[in-house]
Amino acid sequence: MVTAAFIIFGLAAIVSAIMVISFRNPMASAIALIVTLCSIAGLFAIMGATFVAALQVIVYAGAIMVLFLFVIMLLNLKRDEFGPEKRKIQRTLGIILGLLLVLEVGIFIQAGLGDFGPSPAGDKGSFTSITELSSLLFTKYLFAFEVTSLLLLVAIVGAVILAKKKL
Amino acid sequence: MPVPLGYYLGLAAIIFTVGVIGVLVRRNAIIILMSIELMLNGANLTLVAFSVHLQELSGQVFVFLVMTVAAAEAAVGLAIIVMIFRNRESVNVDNLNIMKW
Amino acid sequence: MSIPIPSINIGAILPEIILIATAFVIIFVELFAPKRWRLGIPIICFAGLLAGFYAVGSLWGETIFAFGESVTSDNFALFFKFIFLLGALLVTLISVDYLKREGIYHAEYFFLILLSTVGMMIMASSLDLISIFLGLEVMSIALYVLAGFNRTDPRSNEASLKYFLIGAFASGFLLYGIALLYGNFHTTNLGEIFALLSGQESLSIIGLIGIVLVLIGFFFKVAFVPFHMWVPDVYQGAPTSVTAFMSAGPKAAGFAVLLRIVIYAFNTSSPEFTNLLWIVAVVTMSVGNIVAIAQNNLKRMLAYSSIAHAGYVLVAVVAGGPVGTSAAMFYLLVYTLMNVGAFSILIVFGKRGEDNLNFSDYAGLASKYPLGALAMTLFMLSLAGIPPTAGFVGKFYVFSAAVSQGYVTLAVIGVLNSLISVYYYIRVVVVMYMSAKPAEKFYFTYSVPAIIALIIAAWGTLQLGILPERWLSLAKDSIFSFLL
Amino acid sequence: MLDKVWLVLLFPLLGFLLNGLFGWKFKRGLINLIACGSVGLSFLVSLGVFLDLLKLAPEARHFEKVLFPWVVSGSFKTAFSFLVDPLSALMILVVSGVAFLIHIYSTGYMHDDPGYVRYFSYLNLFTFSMLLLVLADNLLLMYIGWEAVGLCSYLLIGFWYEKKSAADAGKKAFIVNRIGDFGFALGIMLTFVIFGTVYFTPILERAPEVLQYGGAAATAITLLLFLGAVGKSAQIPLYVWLPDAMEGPTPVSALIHAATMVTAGIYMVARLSALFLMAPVSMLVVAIVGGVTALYAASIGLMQNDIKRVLAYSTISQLGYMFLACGVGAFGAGIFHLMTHAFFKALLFLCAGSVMHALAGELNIQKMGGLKKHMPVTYWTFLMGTLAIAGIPGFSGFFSKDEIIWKAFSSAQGHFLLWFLGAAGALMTAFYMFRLLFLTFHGKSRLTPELEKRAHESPNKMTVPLIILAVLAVIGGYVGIPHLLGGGNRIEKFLEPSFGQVSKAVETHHSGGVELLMMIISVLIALGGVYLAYTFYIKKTELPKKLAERYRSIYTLIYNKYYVDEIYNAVIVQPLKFFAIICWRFFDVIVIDGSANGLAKLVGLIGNLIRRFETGYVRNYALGFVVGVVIILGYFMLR
Repeated sequence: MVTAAFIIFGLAAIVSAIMVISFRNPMASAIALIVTLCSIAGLFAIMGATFVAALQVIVYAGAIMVLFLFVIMLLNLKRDEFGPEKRKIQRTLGIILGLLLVLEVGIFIQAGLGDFGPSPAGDKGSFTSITELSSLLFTKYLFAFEVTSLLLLVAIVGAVILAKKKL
Repeated sequence: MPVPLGYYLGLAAIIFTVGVIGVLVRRNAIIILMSIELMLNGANLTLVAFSVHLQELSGQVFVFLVMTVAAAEAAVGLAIIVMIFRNRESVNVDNLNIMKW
Repeated sequence: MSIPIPSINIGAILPEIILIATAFVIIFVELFAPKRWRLGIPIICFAGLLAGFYAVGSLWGETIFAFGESVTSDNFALFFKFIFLLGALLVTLISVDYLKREGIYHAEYFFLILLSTVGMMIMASSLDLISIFLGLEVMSIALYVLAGFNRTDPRSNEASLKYFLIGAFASGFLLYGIALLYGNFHTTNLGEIFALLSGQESLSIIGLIGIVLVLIGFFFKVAFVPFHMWVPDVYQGAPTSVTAFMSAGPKAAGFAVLLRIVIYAFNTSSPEFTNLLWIVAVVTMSVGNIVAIAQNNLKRMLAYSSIAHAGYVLVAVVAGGPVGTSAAMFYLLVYTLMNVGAFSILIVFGKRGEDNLNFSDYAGLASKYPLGALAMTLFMLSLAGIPPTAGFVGKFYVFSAAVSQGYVTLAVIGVLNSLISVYYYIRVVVVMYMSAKPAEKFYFTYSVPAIIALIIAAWGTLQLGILPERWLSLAKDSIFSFLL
Repeated sequence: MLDKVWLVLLFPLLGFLLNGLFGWKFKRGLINLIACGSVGLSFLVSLGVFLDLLKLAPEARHFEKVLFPWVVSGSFKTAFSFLVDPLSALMILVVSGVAFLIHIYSTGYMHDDPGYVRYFSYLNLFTFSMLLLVLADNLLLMYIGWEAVGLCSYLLIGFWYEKKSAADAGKKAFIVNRIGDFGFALGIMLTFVIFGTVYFTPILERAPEVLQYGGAAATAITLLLFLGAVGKSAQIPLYVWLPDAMEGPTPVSALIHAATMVTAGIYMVARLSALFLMAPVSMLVVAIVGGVTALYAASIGLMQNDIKRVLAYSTISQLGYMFLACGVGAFGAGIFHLMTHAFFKALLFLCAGSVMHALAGELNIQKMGGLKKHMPVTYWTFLMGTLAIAGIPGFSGFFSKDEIIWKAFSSAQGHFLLWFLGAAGALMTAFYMFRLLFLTFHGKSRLTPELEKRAHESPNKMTVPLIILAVLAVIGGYVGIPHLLGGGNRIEKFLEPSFGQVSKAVETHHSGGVELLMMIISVLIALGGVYLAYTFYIKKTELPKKLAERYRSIYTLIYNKYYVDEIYNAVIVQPLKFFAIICWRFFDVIVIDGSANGLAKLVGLIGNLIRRFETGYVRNYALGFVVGVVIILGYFMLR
C-alpha cells in the first residue's frame, strides 16, 4: 500500500518536474509545478509527516504558486522564448552536467547508505504531532524562527520597492 | 512495509537535478525561478526523509523554515522580474547581457 | 502543556537588536513623519551603526551563548561584526549624496543596508547551520534588492536579476548540503558536529558530500573561481555605493562562516579539504588577477580584483591554525577599508548615470584634484600590497602564515599574483598622474559625508599599515579558544 | 646625538609634508628653504651621529634606537627602530650629503619648471625613504624604505608625464623593480621562517649556527634577497629600466639613479654579509652577475651618443663592480666604491645636466664639441669626475676600483677570470668616459649657430655643488689608501665591525709584489683606454688634416700612426663595436625587453581569453557553477 503510494507520488513528482522545465508556456509550467508540489506533499504524508504535508499544500502550492500565476498573468507571458535556441551547446552541456551531477550524488548516497540502519519500525502516523513540532520551533529553533520574520520583512520591503510603479 | 530511505533520497536527488537542469536550459526567468523552487523541494524531501528515518523532528522544522525562504525568494524574484519586464518588455535572460567580459 | 523556554540571553545579540530597531525607526520615519524629516534618515542610520559599535565594544572579551546553544557572541563573531559595521558605516556615508545625485534617495535603501548587515551578523554569530542559512538569506535578499535599487537603469536591473538567479541557485545547493549534513549528524549545530567529529576518525560519505555542497554555497558567496562569474557583472551593474557594500561585508560574512565551518567544526577532517582549498585559492587568485589586467572599466577591474583578494584570504584559511585564522581576519578588515575607499573615490568622481567609470575618464585627475588622486593612489598601493600601507601588512601576514605552516609553494604563487596585480593597480595611478591626454571634464560631487568616509578609509589604511600591531593582536584575541 | 638619530629622518619627512601639502601656497624662497634646509639639517645630524660614533671604541660602534613598535604578533615582531653602526653611519652621511648638494643644484636646474613644488616634495620624500632604508634595523622596515624609494623613483622618472616616453619609462621601472621585490619579499619571509626574526643583529649573529654552510636554506635565502638587489641595482638581467629612467630630470638621475637608490642593493648585500658568506654558491652568483654586468654595460656605453645614456650604462657597470666586490667577500671595498661612485657619478650627471641646461636640453654628443670655452667650471669639474671614474691614480675612483679588481683576483673567493672581467671593463670605462669628455668639451664645435650663441655657464646655484662634488671626487679616495701605498685603508678598518668576522674569512694570500704588479697593470689599462680615446676623438679627426698640410715630410710618419689606429680599429674597436652592438641591439632590446614585454603581452592575452568566458549570459554562469560542483564532487569521488 505504502509502496504503491510511493511509486505513484514519486513518478508523478518526477514527471511533473520534467514537465515544469520542458513546457514552453510558463502557465503550463506553473501548473506542472503545482502538481509536483502536491505529489511531494503526498510523499510527506505517506512518510508520516502530515503537518509538513499540509503546510506544503497550503503554503507552497497554495500561496507561493498563486504568486507565480499572478505574475505570469500580470505580465501576460505566453511564450517568451522566441526563436530557436542559439546556444545549443548550453542545452546539451546543461543536460550532460545535470546527469553527471545526479550520478555523482547518487553514487555518494548509495555508498553512504550503509551508515544508516533500516528504517525504524513503528507507527508513523503518530510520529508528527503539531505540539512537538511547535514546541521545538519555539525552543530550540526560536532564533531561526525569529530570523525568518526578518527575512519576510526584508522580502516585503524589497518587493515593494522594486515592483511599485511610483515611489 | 516502509519504503527504504534510499528511495526517498534518490527521488529527492532526481528532483533536485531536474531543477538544476531547468536553470541551465531555460531562458525564461520565471521558469528558472520555478526550477529553483524544484531544487528547494528536492532538499526539503531529503530533510523530511532523514527526519522520519532518524525519528528526529528538527528536519521538519527546517522544512517549515525553508518554505519561508522560498516564499521570500519568490516574492523578491518575481518583483525583480516585474521590474525588468517594465523596462524591457521581456523576461528572457538571454536578452540581458549589456555587461560582459 | 508548558514549553521549556531556553535561556535566551538577549544581550548576546545586542548589536543585531540595535540595528533592527534602527531599521524600524527609519521605516516609521519614512511612513509617518513629515517629509522634511526624511533628510535625517542617514543620520538615524549613522547613529544606529555607532550604537552598534558601542554594543560590539561592550560585549568584547566574553563568550556568551544565547537561544540555547544556537547563537554565540564570542570575540570571533564580534570582530566580524566590527567589520560589517565598519563597511555599513562607510557605505552609509558615501551613499547620501550619491543617492541624491542618481535620484534614488529612498529610506528603504538604509533600511535594507541595516538589515543586510544584521543578516551578516547572524551568519557570523550563529552556531546552527539552519540559522546561518537564514542569516545568509536575509543578507542576500536585501542585496538582490539593493543591486536593483536604481530601477530605471537597465544595468542595475540586469545586475539584480543575475545576482538573484545565481544566488538562489547557490542557495539550493547550500540547502541540499545542509539537508545531507543533517541526515549524517542528526543535528545542524556546529558545536555538536564538532563534538561528534572529534570522537571519530573521518567523515562518513554522506557527511562528506554534505560538507562539500555547503562549502560550495559559501564559495559562491565569497566568489571563488569557478563560482565567481556573477561578480563582475553584478559589481558593474549595481549602484556604486551598493557595490562598495557588497565587496566588503558580505564577503567577510562568507569568510566568517567558512572559517567557522572549516576550522571550528571540521578541523579534524582529512587533508583532501586542504588540497581542495589549495587549488581553489591558486585558481581564484590567478584568474582574478589575470582578467583584471584586461579591463577598462574601473568598477569591473575592482570586481576582478575582489575575486583575487578572496583568493589571498583563502591562502590564510588554508594555512589554518591561529596564525592563518587571525591573518584572514586582519586581511578582511584591511580589505574593507581600502576597497570601500577606492569605491568612494569612484562615487565622488562619478557622473550621474554611472558613466564616468573608465580608466580614460580619470586621466590627469591629479592636476585638477590632487588630494582625490592622492587618496586613490593610497588605496591602489594598498590593494597592490605596497608598504607602508595596510594592504602590505595584510598580505605579508597572510603569506607568512602560509609559509610558516609549510605551504611555501602557495605563498610563492600568492606573491607572484600580487606582482601581476601591481600592473593594473598602478595603471590607475599612471593614468591619474602621468597622462598625456587628460580627460575633457572631471565630475566632482562635493559631499561632506563621502569626504568623511574617505578620510576614515585613508586614515585606516595608513594606520593599519604603520601601526597594525593593535589590530593584529585584536584579531589574535578573536580566534577560537581551542586554537590557543 | 646617537639617541637623536631619528631626526635624520624627521627633517626630510617634514619637508615633504610641508611642501607637499601647502607648497602651492608658498613663495619660491620658502619652498627652497624648506626643501634644502630639511635635507641640510638632516646632513648635519648625520654628521653629528657619525662623529659620535667615531668617538666610541671600534667594537662598541653599534647602537639601536627603538622609536615605536610596529607589528607585534606572537613570535613575529618588528618595530620602527634604527641601527647605527659604521656601515649605516657612512651611508646616511653619503646619502644626506649628496642629496643636499643635489637639492641646491635643483633649485637652479628646475628653475622654470611648472612642477617645482611637486618636484621638491618628491625629492624630500625620496631622501626620507632612502634614509629609512639605510637606517632600518630589520628587514621589514628596510623593505618599506625599499618600496618607498621605488615609488619615488617611479614618480620622478615620470615627472614630465606629458611625454609618453617618460610615463612609460616610469611604469617600466616600477614593474621591473617589482620582479626583484618579489624575490626580496620571499627572501624576507624565508628568513623569518628560518630565524624566527627579521632583525639584522640576531640574524647575523646566529647565521653561522642556524644555517649550514653551503646548505640549501642559506643559498635559497641569499639568492632570493639577491634577486631583490638585482632589480633595484639594475644588474643583468633586470637592468633594462635604468637607461630608460634617464627620462627623468637630470638631478634625479644623479641622486636616485646614480648615487643613492640604485646602490640600495649593494647596501643590502653588505648589510647581510654574514648570511651571504654562509652560501658560497650565492657569493659566486653575485660575483659573476656583478663582473659580467660590469663588462657588459661598459661595452654598451662605448657606442652610445646620448650623454645621459652613456652615464646610465656606466652606472650599471660601476654597480657591477660593487657586486663583484661583494661577491668575492670584499664588502668593505664594495661600500668604499659605492661612496666614491656616489661622488663622481653624481658629479658627472650634474655636469651633464649643466650642459643640457646650457644647450636647451640637447643630449647628442655628436652635436656638441668645444664646450670647454663656454663652460669652464663644468668642464673642469667634469674632467675631475672623468679622471676619477677612469681610475687615474690620485683620484678617488682609482683607490676604490683598484681595490675591487685586486680583491677579485686575490681574495679566497676570487678568480683570474673575475679579475679579467673587471680589468676589461676598466679599459672600456676609461675609453668611453674620455670619448664622452672629448666629444663634448674638446674639438671643434658642432653646435648649431643658435645654440652656439645660447651656450653659457650655469648659475652659481648649480656650479657650487659641482665644485664641492669635484673636490670630493678627487679626495674622496684618500680615506682608503691601501697598505701597499703607505695608507692604512682607514675606511675598511672603520667598516670592519659591520662585517664582523667577514674580513678574516676572505684574507688575501698574495705578497705585496703581486699587488704592486696588478696595480701597475690596472693603471696601464686605464691609461691605455684614455690614450685610445684620445687618438680617436682628438687626433684622428683633426691632427691628421693639419699635419698633412703643414709638414708633408713627416706626413708619412703620422700616416703610419694613423695606420696603427686603423689596426687598433680593426683589432680592438671593431670587435668591441660589434660586441657592443650585439649586446645592445640584440640582447638588450630583443631578448630582455622582448621577453619582459612579451610576458606582459602573454598575460594580457590570457586575460582576454579568460574574460571571454564572462559571456554576460546568466545561464552560462550557472553552467560554470555546475561545472565547478561536478568537478569538486568528482575529485572527492575519485580520490
